[in-house]
Amino acid sequence: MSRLDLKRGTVEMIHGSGGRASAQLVAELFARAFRNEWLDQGNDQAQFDLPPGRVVMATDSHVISPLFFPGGDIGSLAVHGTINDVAMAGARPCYLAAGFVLEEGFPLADLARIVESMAAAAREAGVPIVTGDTKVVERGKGDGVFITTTGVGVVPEGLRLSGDQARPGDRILVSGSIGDHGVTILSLREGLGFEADIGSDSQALHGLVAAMVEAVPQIRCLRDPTRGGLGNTLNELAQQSRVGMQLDERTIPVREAVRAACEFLGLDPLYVANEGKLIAICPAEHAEQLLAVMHAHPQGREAAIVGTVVEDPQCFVQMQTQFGGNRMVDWLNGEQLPRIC
Amino acid sequence: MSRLDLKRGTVEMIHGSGGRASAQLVAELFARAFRNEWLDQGNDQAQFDLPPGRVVMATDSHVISPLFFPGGDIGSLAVHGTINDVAMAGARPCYLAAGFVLEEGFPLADLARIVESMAAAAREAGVPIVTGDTKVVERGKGDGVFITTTGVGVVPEGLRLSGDQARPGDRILVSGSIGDHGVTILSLREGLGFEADIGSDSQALHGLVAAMVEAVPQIRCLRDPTRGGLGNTLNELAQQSRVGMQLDERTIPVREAVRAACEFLGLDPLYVANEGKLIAICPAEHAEQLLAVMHAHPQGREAAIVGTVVEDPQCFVQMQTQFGGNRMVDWLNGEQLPRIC
Amino acid sequence: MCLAIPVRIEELLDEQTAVACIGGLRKTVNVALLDDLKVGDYVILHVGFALQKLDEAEAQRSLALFAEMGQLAEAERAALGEMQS
Amino acid sequence: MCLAIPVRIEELLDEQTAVACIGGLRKTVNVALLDDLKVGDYVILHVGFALQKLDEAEAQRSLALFAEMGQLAEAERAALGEMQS
Amino acid sequence: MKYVDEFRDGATARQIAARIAAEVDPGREYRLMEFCGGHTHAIFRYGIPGLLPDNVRLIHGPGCPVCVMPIGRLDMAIELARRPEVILCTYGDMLRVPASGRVSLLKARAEGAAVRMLYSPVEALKLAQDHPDKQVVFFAIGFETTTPPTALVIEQAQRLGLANFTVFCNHVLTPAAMHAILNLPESAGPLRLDGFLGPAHVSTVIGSAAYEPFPAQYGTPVVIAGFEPLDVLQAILMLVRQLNEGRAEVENEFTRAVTREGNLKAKALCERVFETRESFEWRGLGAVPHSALRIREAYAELDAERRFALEQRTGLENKACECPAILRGAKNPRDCKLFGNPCTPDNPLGSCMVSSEGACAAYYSYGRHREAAAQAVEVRS
Amino acid sequence: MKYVDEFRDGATARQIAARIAAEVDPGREYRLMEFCGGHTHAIFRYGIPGLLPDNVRLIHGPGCPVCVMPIGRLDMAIELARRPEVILCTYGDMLRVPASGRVSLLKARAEGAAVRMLYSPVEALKLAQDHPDKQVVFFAIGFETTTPPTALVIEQAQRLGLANFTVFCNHVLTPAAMHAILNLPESAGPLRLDGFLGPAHVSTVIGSAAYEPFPAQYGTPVVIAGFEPLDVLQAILMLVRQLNEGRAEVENEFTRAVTREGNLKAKALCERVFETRESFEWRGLGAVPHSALRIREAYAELDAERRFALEQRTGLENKACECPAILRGAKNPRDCKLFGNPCTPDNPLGSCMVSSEGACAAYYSYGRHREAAAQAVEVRS
Ligand code: SF4
Ligand code: SF4
Ligand SMILES: [Mg+2]
Ligand SMILES: [Mg+2]
Ligand SMILES: [Mg+2]
Ligand SMILES: [Mg+2]
Ligand SMILES: [Mg+2]
Ligand SMILES: [Mg+2]
Ligand SMILES: [Mg+2]
Ligand SMILES: [Mg+2]
Ligand SMILES: [Mg+2]
Ligand SMILES: [Mg+2]
Repeated sequence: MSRLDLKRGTVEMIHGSGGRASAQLVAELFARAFRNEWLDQGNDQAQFDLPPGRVVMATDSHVISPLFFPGGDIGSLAVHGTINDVAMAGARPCYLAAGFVLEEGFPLADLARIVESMAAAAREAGVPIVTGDTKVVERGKGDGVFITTTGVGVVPEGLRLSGDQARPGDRILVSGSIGDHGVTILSLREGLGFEADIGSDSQALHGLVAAMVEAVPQIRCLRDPTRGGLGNTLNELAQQSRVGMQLDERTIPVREAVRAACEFLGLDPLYVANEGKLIAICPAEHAEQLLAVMHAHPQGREAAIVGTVVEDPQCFVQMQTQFGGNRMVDWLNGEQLPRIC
Repeated sequence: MSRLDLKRGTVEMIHGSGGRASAQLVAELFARAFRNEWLDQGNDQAQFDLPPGRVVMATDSHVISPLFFPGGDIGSLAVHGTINDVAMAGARPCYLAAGFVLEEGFPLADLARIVESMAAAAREAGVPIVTGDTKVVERGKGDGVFITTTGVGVVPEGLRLSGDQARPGDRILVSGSIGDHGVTILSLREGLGFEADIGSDSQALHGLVAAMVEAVPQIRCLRDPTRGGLGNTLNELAQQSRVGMQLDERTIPVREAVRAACEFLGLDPLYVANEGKLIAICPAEHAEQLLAVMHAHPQGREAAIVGTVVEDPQCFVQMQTQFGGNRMVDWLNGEQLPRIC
Repeated sequence: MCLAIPVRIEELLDEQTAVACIGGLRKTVNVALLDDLKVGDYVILHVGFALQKLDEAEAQRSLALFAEMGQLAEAERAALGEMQS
Repeated sequence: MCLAIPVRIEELLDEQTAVACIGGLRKTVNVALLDDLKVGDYVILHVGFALQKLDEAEAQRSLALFAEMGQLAEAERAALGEMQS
Repeated sequence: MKYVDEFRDGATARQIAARIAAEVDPGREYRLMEFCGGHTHAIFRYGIPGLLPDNVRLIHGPGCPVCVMPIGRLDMAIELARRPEVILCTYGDMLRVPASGRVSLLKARAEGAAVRMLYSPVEALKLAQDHPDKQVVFFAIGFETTTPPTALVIEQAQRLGLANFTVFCNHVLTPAAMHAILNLPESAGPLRLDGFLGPAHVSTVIGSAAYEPFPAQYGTPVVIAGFEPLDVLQAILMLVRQLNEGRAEVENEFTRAVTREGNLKAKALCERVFETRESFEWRGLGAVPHSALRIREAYAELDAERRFALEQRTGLENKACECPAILRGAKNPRDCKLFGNPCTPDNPLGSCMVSSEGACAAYYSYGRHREAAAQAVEVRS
Repeated sequence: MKYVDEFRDGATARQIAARIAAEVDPGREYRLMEFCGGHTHAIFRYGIPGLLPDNVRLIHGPGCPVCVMPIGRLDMAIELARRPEVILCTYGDMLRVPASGRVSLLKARAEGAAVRMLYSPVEALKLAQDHPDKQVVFFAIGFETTTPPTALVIEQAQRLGLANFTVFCNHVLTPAAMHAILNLPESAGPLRLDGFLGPAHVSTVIGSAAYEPFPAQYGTPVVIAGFEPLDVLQAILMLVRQLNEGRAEVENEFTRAVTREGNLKAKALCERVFETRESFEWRGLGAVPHSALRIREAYAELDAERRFALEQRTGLENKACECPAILRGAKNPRDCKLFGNPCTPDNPLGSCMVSSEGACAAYYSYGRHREAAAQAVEVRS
């Protein structure tokens, strides 16, 4: 049969039928881009050996509009996001699985671009995509492409990171500036359309994590402040550990463009999504050492200690403002919608 | 905040915001239904120990309409489907991850029903859902709910099942009647609307697989003939192993209602989907023993030897018809659409 | 080809519609193109419409004819066998 | 509240539109409500519209006033300190 | 399944086959055209050629409404579907057929056109009632079997006063096409046709009398055959006997469902709703006089061609496609150099590859292994 | 950010605060209403109450267009959105506000209504152009700041001859509401209000002259203040000084953007397009005469109320909700027994909880920890 028309072709229902056209899509697009011994086997599952240690599994479904943005696309995001969720256990991510839900009519050229980008992200991270699945839904029952990735990894001996481990006195660190991803996506929203000299921070953080846990195995927990941003993620951690938190606004790295965008849209950078940053909580006595390790890593150059875990039965996250007042950093309430008042 | 209204409420964008409403949805619906130590930890990943052995990972995105059908729903299907893909490596499935893409406006009551059904299926199979993710897309950009499940499992020592292991002379077995699932779904199609005394065969097959590989570790490969049905799946296996196959139509179990539905819709039962059946290929000398083991298991009572692997550089699957002729069982060409001529 | 299949009328719902049955399958069909249908009749079903009644006596006649042909063939084979032996 | 922010006019595109800049962000804004704008002007931006020019001299005056207040406070504190000591 | 399974018995088949073998005259060929795709399907699905003597040759006729639909008419349907106000609905068979520029209704749907698949035309009425703000067009295709349901639905729409429902009528007539085949000019290539297997289900409606002109005018015998494999074999035997005995008659093997007059009620209904077109283009046969139906003036408001002032289009056929010759019985699919590569059921270049009833698709799906086996023998020998 | 960051300096704030502390008369209370949600926001976000002496009390006024939108008008908008032919578009602020039956525009959208969020009203025009088969309705809300853009868009739509675009106008007038607050009947509860912090951005359009009636008629001083925290503190100091000196004047702290006459061009435009309504319902204030705008006859074809013959609705307020008293400055959010449970920003029962500028929402998001701290102290003591 003639090859897929990756220039002008579109996804058709037939590509999800499980028949020859499905096999062709897998062979000419996915398997070619992801190429590895496991996919080449052509089975409905991958088999591999894992190094010894506790196993970690994480999954995320990725839905994003637009699909392409400065700094990445849904494909690289799907790879980074799941690698990061695995890495946040202190683990080394080893293998990825990917499930695609494609909308009828989606341009194959866009799909190819996304798949190439996933392949590049996986290659760069050293985490192969070893199994996958593709479904096609009728036009109007999807949104171009949704990608669910699942990762497995292994935790080095002796680590037990978890969101419930924060203790009063611990210091709170972030690995870099916040809000870049969310503001980049907003800048592309039709009607909002602003240009900013920033892109998504989407990146795989397992290299940084490996350096951190090796140097400071005492780290209590790591988490990537994605949806809901720094503010909401800290509330999650505070709740899980039954502690409060006190932040210092002056220490939280926020790019000028992110601040400006938030000002004119009525948003709070604390709640804007990140896709390549992490929060670390560690005992106070190791905080400076951890900060130094992070600063020494390319992905942690702008890392900062931004606050302290405190005792608080109400699990409030509070923040000393730049201005000098103290404010509540509550759970995100609803979606952050651009506002006029 | 007030509890989710699981009777009259609907999924809203806010449930995907990552904020308090997202946390509530997870707490009051998913975590409550799936309840297990890993989910209770509330991390973005699950950590667990695996028994020794080669690890297997499989993923499937589930999109189906209607969401509920006799014999199951998208929830139980999503559990069974991935357990089966893991099991087809001869593996014991250990843990599941689940990613949900929900459409704005989807009734929470339906979601709860699906989640309960997943929980029941996972419980019954003994394979906990240990991590997950939920996204919400705007109305008209999804189709109620899509569920991507990923499973990990472990292969017992000494097994190496793969679709490329079939050898001329091997026998081909199926575990039971074919086409039940696909015909059940078709029977619910608006306009087609027929009643049939059948339901989907959706079920988890790892118990049957465990019995099979224990008794006959020489099994070459297993595969579940889902999308594309028996006909297409055998073509996949023939292609992978570079062999031909010769089937005997008289031995292939097809329920009367499935045959009848296929007759009047112009479909071929060989290409109709199954969700609780498997194909096994094993050396001829073990075929009868394997069949006996299958017959002794509740999920293999109707198992049958349906054909033989033959040498064929063209990898054709052929079938001796009930009528006495020989026909080609080709790859599925396009979707099977109900026809009038 | 025009895909059609013989189905048995199980229940007459009204002038236009009936419930038909085949191989354990039940389906509401349109019978407006046929007169004097009764329960138990077999009809040829196409795109949800009953097009023609199936004449059961004729069907039996055809089958009998085929069987006869079989006997004829047997007999001939037998005769041929005798000749060759 | 009416969310608005001072932005700098970078480029006048036509009667209606200009490119404005703030904190490294560039955005096309509607300037039809203001006359005699020039590049470098600061304007108050609301729902994509420039509502009013920002008077930079007045802004400096306000800031100077605040600073003065600071000095005054300092002075008072110092005086208070003297009295108490 | 009663009245199905009994007619698929392999042992009986071998016995009828033995009779055919016994009765054929080894000194002549029997070139028999199964007009209808239903027979083509049965022939391949059950492996009937393997049961026949070499001198009984089956020629696959144009009896698939999808295969003979001219590209221009399909282009018109796609154009309709692309109108924002239109929902076009039709049978699943039609959806994958490539029209001009290789666009199919499925492709048009993927690009945003509203296209729905029907199992029964009554669904089209429901669709119109459910979408009062849309124009629902039923793209009606098919032979005389499928025509009466369309007629019923048109009458019902008129009775309901549905203002947003129309039918794009493409119903075609079997006997006219059979005439066309027999009247092909010599220039169209050799046509040697000794007899017809007459359609099964078309005949339940039109009756066996409709075929009486063929023996009379051309001396060509017709045996109406059911679609089950025993029916086909038996009808072949009946044709062999007519030819051996020098007879040319209309005989009816499918007596359990076909009468001489057919379904009078259905015929009267079609007569009320439709009239014969002067001429209609058949893919592979060209313009065939009086070979298709159009909606009568009395139902004009339900006629999509009138409502949307559709202009007749002429689509470009793939030059290398041998469908015309295959439909005439002059060539075999393997004679086409596109067959199998690049023309496959996944990527049909000509219409015979589209429906699984199409001669090329049936050949591809059921016959490829026979070709392969034959080639293997050639290589070995 | 220039002209932003300089006005947020903490050290300077403490110095202005020190001046306020130095100048207040410990023998009296200073009850100051920030009319505008922008001030409320700044007050909580920057922790201004902590910088003020106890006898300077800030009262949160009704200056949030979302908070004062009567349920009935929102019901009308939702009803519009639910019409199959309508796409309703509005600012993000409005989407989560619960109307009758706790239905919000977001809920209506989840149920299938076409609702779009805008950042700027020019998007509404584009939407209308992109959907010629739909009726695009811009649900216009806001004070005098937001009104001129709406007026511009209406004029532009008329110029473009857009037949499928209308505006559902709900623009309200600040000075009218201030009058209403000062004119509240005694029965509405105690109102002690010593001065107003006048709106920042509203005043850039209407100018400071618009507030001159307040000192003149009621002896109530007004200081127009920017929305940055230093502006707020400075304006408070200016009010304290007026009160100490027994003056009642309009003063302008926000001189960098507010003039006495405001934006004449914008005012003229609004005058062309809009006229004052006889009366308009404000949530919390009741019917306020001459407090809102309607589209003039000359632009009637762009008026959604006319196009869709909308009937005025009256929505039911939650009986236990204290928003009316809070908007009057008579009560504090913590006086409401629904505050925090079940009424939260995730599940707002009254409109003050909806926008983060709403008094209850600001209190909830920024003030809860202060309450908690206060309670903890109470428990311990
Ligand atoms: S193989 Fe394809 S191109 Fe060739 S005759 Fe058949 S349909 Fe036409
Ligand atoms: S807390 Fe809620 S119910 Fe109470 S006054 Fe505020 S908005 Fe109204
Ligand atoms: Mg995750
Ligand atoms: Mg994640
Ligand atoms: Mg995470
Ligand atoms: Mg799969
Ligand atoms: Mg899979
Ligand atoms: Mg599977
Ligand atoms: Mg499988
Ligand atoms: Mg997640
Ligand atoms: Mg259309
Ligand atoms: Mg609507």
